Amino acid sequence: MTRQGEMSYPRHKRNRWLALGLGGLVLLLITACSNSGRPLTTLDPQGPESTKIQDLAGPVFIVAGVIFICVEFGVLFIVSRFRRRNTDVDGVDEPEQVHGNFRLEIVWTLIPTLILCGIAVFTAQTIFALEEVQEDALPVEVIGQQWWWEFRYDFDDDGEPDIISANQLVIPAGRQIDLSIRSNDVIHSFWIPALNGKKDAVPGRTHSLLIQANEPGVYEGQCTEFCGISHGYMQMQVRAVPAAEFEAWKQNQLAPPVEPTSSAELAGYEIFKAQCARCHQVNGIDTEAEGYSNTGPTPDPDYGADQVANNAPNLTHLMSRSTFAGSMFDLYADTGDGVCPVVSDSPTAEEQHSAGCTPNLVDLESWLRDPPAMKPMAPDGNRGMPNLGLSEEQVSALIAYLTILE
Amino acid sequence: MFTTGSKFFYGLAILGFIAAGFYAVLTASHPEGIWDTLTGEGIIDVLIGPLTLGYKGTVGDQLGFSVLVGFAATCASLGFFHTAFRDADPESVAELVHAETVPVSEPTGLSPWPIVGAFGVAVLLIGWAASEVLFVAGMVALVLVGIEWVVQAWSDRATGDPEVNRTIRNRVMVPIEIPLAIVIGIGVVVLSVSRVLLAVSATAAAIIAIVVATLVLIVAFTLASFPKLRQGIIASALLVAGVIIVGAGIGSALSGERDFETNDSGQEEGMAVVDHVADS
Amino acid sequence: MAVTEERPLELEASEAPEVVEEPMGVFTRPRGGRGWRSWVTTVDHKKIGVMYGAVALFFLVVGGVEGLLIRVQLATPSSSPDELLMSAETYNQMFTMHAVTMIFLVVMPLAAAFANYLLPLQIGARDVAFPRLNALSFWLFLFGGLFLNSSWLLGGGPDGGWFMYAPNSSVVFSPSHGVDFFALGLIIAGVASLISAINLAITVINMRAPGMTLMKMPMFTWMVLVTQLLLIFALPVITVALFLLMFDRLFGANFFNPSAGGDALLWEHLFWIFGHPEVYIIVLPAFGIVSEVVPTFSRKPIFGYPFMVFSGIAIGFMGWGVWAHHMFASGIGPVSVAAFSFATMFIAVPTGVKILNWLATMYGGRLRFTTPMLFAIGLVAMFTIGGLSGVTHSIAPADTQQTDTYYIVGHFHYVLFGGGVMGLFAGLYFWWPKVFGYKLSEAWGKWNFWVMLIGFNLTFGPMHILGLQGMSRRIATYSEGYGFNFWNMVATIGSFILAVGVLLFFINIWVSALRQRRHPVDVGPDPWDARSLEWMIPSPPPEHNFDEIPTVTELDEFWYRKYGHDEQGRLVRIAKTEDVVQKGDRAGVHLPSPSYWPIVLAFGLPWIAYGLIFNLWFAVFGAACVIAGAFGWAMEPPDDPEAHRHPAGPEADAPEGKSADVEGEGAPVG
Amino acid sequence: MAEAAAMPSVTVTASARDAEHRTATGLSNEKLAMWVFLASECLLFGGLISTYLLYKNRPGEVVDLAGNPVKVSELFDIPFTSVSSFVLLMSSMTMVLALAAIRRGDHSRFRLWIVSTAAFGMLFISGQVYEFTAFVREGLGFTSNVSSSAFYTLTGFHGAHVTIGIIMLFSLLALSLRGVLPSRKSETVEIVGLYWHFVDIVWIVIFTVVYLIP
Ligand code: HEA
Ligand code: HEA
Ligand code: HEC
Ligand code: CUA
Ligand SMILES: [Cu+2]
Repeated sequence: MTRQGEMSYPRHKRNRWLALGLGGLVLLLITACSNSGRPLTTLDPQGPESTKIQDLAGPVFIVAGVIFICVEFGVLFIVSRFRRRNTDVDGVDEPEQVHGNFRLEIVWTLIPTLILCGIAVFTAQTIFALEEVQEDALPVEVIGQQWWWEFRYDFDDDGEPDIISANQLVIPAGRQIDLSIRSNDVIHSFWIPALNGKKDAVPGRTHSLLIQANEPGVYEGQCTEFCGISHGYMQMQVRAVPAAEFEAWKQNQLAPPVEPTSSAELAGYEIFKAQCARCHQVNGIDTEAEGYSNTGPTPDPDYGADQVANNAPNLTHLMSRSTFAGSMFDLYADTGDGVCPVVSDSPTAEEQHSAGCTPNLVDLESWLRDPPAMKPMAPDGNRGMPNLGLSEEQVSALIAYLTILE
Repeated sequence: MFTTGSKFFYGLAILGFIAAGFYAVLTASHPEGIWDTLTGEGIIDVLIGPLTLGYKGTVGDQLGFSVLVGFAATCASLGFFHTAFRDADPESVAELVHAETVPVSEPTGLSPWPIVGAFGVAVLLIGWAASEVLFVAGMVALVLVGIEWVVQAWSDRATGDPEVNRTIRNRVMVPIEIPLAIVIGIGVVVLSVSRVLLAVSATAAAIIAIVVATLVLIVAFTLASFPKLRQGIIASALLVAGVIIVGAGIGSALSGERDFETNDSGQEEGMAVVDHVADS
Repeated sequence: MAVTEERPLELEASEAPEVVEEPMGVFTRPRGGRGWRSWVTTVDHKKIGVMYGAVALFFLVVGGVEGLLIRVQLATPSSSPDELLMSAETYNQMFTMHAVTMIFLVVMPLAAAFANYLLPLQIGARDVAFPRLNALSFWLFLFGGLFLNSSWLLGGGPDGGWFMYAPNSSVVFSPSHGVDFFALGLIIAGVASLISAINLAITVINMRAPGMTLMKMPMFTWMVLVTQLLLIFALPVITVALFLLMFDRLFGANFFNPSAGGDALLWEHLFWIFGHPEVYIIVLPAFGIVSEVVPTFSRKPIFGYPFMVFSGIAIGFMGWGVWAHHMFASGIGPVSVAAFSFATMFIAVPTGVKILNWLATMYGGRLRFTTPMLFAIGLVAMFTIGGLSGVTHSIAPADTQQTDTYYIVGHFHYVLFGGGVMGLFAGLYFWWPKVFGYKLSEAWGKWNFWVMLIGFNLTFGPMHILGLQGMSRRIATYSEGYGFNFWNMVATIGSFILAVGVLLFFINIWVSALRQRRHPVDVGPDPWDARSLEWMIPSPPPEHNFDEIPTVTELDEFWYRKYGHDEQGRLVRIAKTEDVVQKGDRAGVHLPSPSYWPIVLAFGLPWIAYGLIFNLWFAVFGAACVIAGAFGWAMEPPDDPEAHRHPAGPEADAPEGKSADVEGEGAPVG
Repeated sequence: MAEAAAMPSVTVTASARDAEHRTATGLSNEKLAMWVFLASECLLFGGLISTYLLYKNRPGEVVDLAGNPVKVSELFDIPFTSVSSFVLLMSSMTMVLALAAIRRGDHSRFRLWIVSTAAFGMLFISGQVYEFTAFVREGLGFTSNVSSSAFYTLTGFHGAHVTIGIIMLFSLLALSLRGVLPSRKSETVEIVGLYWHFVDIVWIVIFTVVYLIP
């Protein structure tokens, strides 16, 4: 319609602007699409499994892209070539009436079929390749709960977990990990994009997923099956460390918890046993024996017996992790002089100390004051941590105790 | 001035309001006992409730109160309509059609409702003493009778023409009666037979089912092949069969079920379930 | 009881005495008339179609505003829950209701609007097979939709996502009544769809004009037929699932409670066995519309009609074997994964045939870029994008990276909006003059299209990138550090452009209606020089549709009454449109009579549902409505015997003159 | 397709009325609709039966006196259910007789057979209520465990279908008594018959799958 208008504008000038605009756009796209600063990206595989997926998906994207370009340019071509000109006279300049072309249609039925057959072969290979478990794979149990993840290591194969940890899965780099994924309440999905695709944690079932990190580092993840109010806040991390460091970590975890010594710590310990131990476990505390009401789970709860997640993260070595509450908050604070490493570098506790880092008291304290304000939860429905109405003294005593649990 | 029809309805309306008032007062919570409330301070509160239709003050069971008030209001408005339009008043009809003579209004025919109503009362009383089920059945019967009677009474006086009156009644009631009759019929038969089956041993239940089925078949085939049987015979045979089924049902229900290897878990929910099924 | 009557059981065959079929009910039969009453009691497929359309457009705004709220929430990251526009709870209800509204209350009924209005016209029938059932479907749908949305006011909407995975949908994890509303509302809407599907399928199968064989049916009719068959087989499955869910929630069963032996995957299977066919139920009518629009404005017959038909059937058929592609990550085992992965890929083949055949139809044509044509081309271009991303999901290993991310959200909005909604908009512009007698403004229409196209791509295009960068769906917010900020902002801006696009459509209606009122223009029966039978009758069509049912000898019958070919296969006009079309002035055609009962019956169901949720007394009231409705319905003859005693015109029908297409919805069956 | 140009004349006055009476398949709309509806019902029962099959061996927390978990399939009284299955099958026969009678115009026999069919139906439902009650008395309620829930849901849905069928039969009876069911409308009976036979056949499947296959 606006042909006139277009002509009145000098063509070359228009082209220059167009080129500039397009160039800018492309630049923008490239920066806005790059992987750096995007810890969850699927396009930057860091382990053999995710690389297998990428090697399959990449070519498929290219095939799809080619078909896309063909079809869209086909549309553009046809639309510009066969438009009815204003000079066309109705009833005279009418198109030839073609009803179809059997051969042509067979061709464009067959070509996609063949393309897809090719893709199918590689797809099948990859599906089964992703199931291959290596001899030395380290088994870890993963249990999804509303709205955090629990990890259990059983080193001596006695069926009893030796280490129970939460939210941050520590693995040796370069070794395959054989995850058995379960759920304690609703369906969740375990996903570390850099290491492998997702696998749902379905209550009543156990699913396996293999992950392996080529290099030490921290790989972020997100629960991806909708699981209720805090689904969006249900994150997790995999921290891959060199084998030796893993061994050290393991020894630390196997060790009993640090004993409270100072009076503040002891006070916190008492409050902990009275208020927190009915849900949280610190190894060695036997609430029942000590006469505290244990309405929460027993130390190794029988998962699945009760739908309601009244389980809570094991806090025995809380401070050996670097985040808490579904990896939402940092456990260590940046002291302001900028030396303290940020979370994504996720150092160990010792590193934190040597870097002069202190516990992130701001977030920890407000967590104890009112957890549902920090993370949407439904404690009335027994899902999530309730506001226990702690007094300020209690909070600081508890903090004193919690922060020694390294 | 007041036509017969409207008087009837006004009467019902007043009764309804009174009943509602009583109901409201009686079902209200009386921590010190009802007598103390009525003689003491609380009386005002308790009386204001029903008088203001629950706007202020106390009303006990809201639902029942509203139902009763609704009933009364309906009757009152029906009465009002009758007065206003002076339906069925022979004189006014005559006036309307400019007839010379006032038509003699025919006496209404025999109504089954008093008898059925009496039966309902009897069942209710027996039920009160003996079993909850019968009590409820009696209540239901009485409610049904009430409705039918009211509609009958109204339609008998709706216009001067009995033929039209009957059509009117059918218009209103048949859409309710037929489905209800079918459903109740199915329910009664199903309940009766299943009670009988429950009362006997498992093998006997199977045998009874076979026998009943065969009987139905035999009877049907006999009827089909001897078409000249007298109508009366068939009718009475059916009646007897019906009475036997229902009677046997009630009998077995009262005599209880055979022993089951009961254990307690799940029993409570289970009962409710069966009731649902029976209703469906 | 039965045999007690005069002269029982005589052997000689005898007819029962005929008595006059007098209607029995409290209401006297409604008679046509004007005003709102004529709409409430109507059984005319055209009026019902218009009502479907109006309600669907209303819900489009509702669902759209919900979508916009989602976008506003996600425009920027947040670092703490209380910075948000909506709390996580509200957000979850929002996207659940957004999806449910869009799918069940917008796209499906809009397709039903077209199907209702056009099927009888396209096949040369007076009405659908069961006009009263048709009315019932509409009212059930309306009341079901209102019931669902009433959950907002009664304690919050459903919050489990539109596929409502168990056990998150159980009472323990979703204690509000939202999920009950979901289950019961969808059962009601499902009953509506099932009835209408049977009705429309029978209409197509049984009521075609003489000579219209299956392979001479218009493409739209064909695609609607396939859709209805899909519905007929898909709806019972979701009904079972919803009943089980309801039993779990309301009566304490444990079908989906893993700790009591239930199986969470059962729900997934049942839902997706329905859910996947459902997506083709959404898109096939749109495909049908495009297959009508493209030939009309290319002035060429559809390329490869048989291929188009069979690819539609193939899509419908294959759609049954691929449901588990929604469950690639749910742990169904590598063999199943592989099998479903392959099955899914090959759906691209028949769909590709459709896309390429549309292109081939346009190829060599004389394209007129009217608004409907623009939307149709828009569908071809946009659906392809969605389809191709669909193929990338079908590669199971790749899907484990993509599933439940915004990449999926991108995919399905491209197919749902770029396929479904674009096609339906093409249909709205195309058939508007037929339905209302005036065209929508082309100028506004073009604005509508372009703004919508740009907004659409800006909204949903970036979602592909976001998804691949790892943004999960159904998250109420995301944190700064993930690098999602830029594209989310773009998408949000895009969504508002899109909303303006949709708004332009409503403005267009307003402007065009006003213009028509001020300066009435008669568009005539055939404003687009189109091809199928509906264009042969006046716009808007008279109540009886056709003066005479045409006899069909060709696919595109109407076109070939206007045009022939010369020796070179070029188009030549052989008759003037005015000579071919019907006048619409025949009087005294006996039509199905309006009825109160459908609305009475439909009104009862939501009350039963409220009863199950809140207080059984509601259910008693509802059941009374249903029983009264059903009984009155059964007792009321489908035709009003009184109707033709009214001044009808010279040609008052003979008593036997009930038209076959409306006779006896067998009383006890209905 | 050039011959398309030879278009027929627009009006076919004489045949128009006939055209309105015929259907493209020759089957009436109602009958076809019932067939299509039944096809859809197949999937409904298919879904329910699959659910039952999935759950039938999953005992929940219900235990018998010896403390073993109870499954619904352990309570089946197969002889009794065989009898009631047989009763339901018989009703199909009487339904056929009813249809034949009304086709002949023999209204009295029609009513007789309709009543018999309904009686068999009610006998079957009684049997089902009996069975349900017996199970509940044994301690197996609707919510006791998933196998019982699945069982009650499946057979309950079937029972509801039979009950609706009985209501339809009685409606036919009512119509016949009011004299508005002449034999030229026997198709209505045929359609109800279709439904009834379908419900029977479904029961055969349920009986085999649920009761007979261990
Ligand atoms: C209108 C609705 C519609 C349509 C038509 C489609 C069409 C397709 N869909 Fe989509 N889909 C949805 C609606 C739809 N989908 C919805 C709503 C969801 C999400 C549900 C939820 O989770 O909430 C979904 C999710 C979804 C998934 C699950 C993703 C996940 O959650 O992990 C998958 C996986 O395979 C998939 C695949 C496909 C495929 C292969 C097609 C094919 O039919 C597409 C075929 C078309 C083409 C391929 C383009 C044209 C073809 C050519 C030009 C020929 C040449 C092509 C090739 C050789 C490749 N879809
Ligand atoms: C046909 C189906 C359909 C359609 C048309 C749309 C349309 C839109 N959808 Fe969505 N959507 C779904 C089906 C659909 N959607 C489904 C199935 C899901 C999955 C849900 C789940 O996970 O369970 C989903 C989920 C979904 C999400 C993901 C939520 C999440 O996972 O957290 C988002 C986010 O951006 C979104 C956005 C939008 C937007 C912006 C539009 C826009 O197109 C809306 C455009 C706006 C309008 C149409 C309104 C315009 C009108 C006005 C404002 C004018 C008002 C004034 C008057 C006229 C009076 N949708
Ligand atoms: C009713 C159960 C319950 C009680 C009591 C309870 N918590 Fe929690 N707590 C939880 C749950 C559930 C979580 C996990 C929340 C999430 O991340 O979604 C949690 C998380 C935590 C975390 C973060 C752990 C991590 O690694 O992510 C800390 C620290 C914590 N609680 C401390 C306490 C203290 C201290 C008390 C006592 C004053 C306490 N909790 C009492 C249930 C409880
Ligand atoms: Cu856990 Cu989402
Ligand atoms: Cu799908």
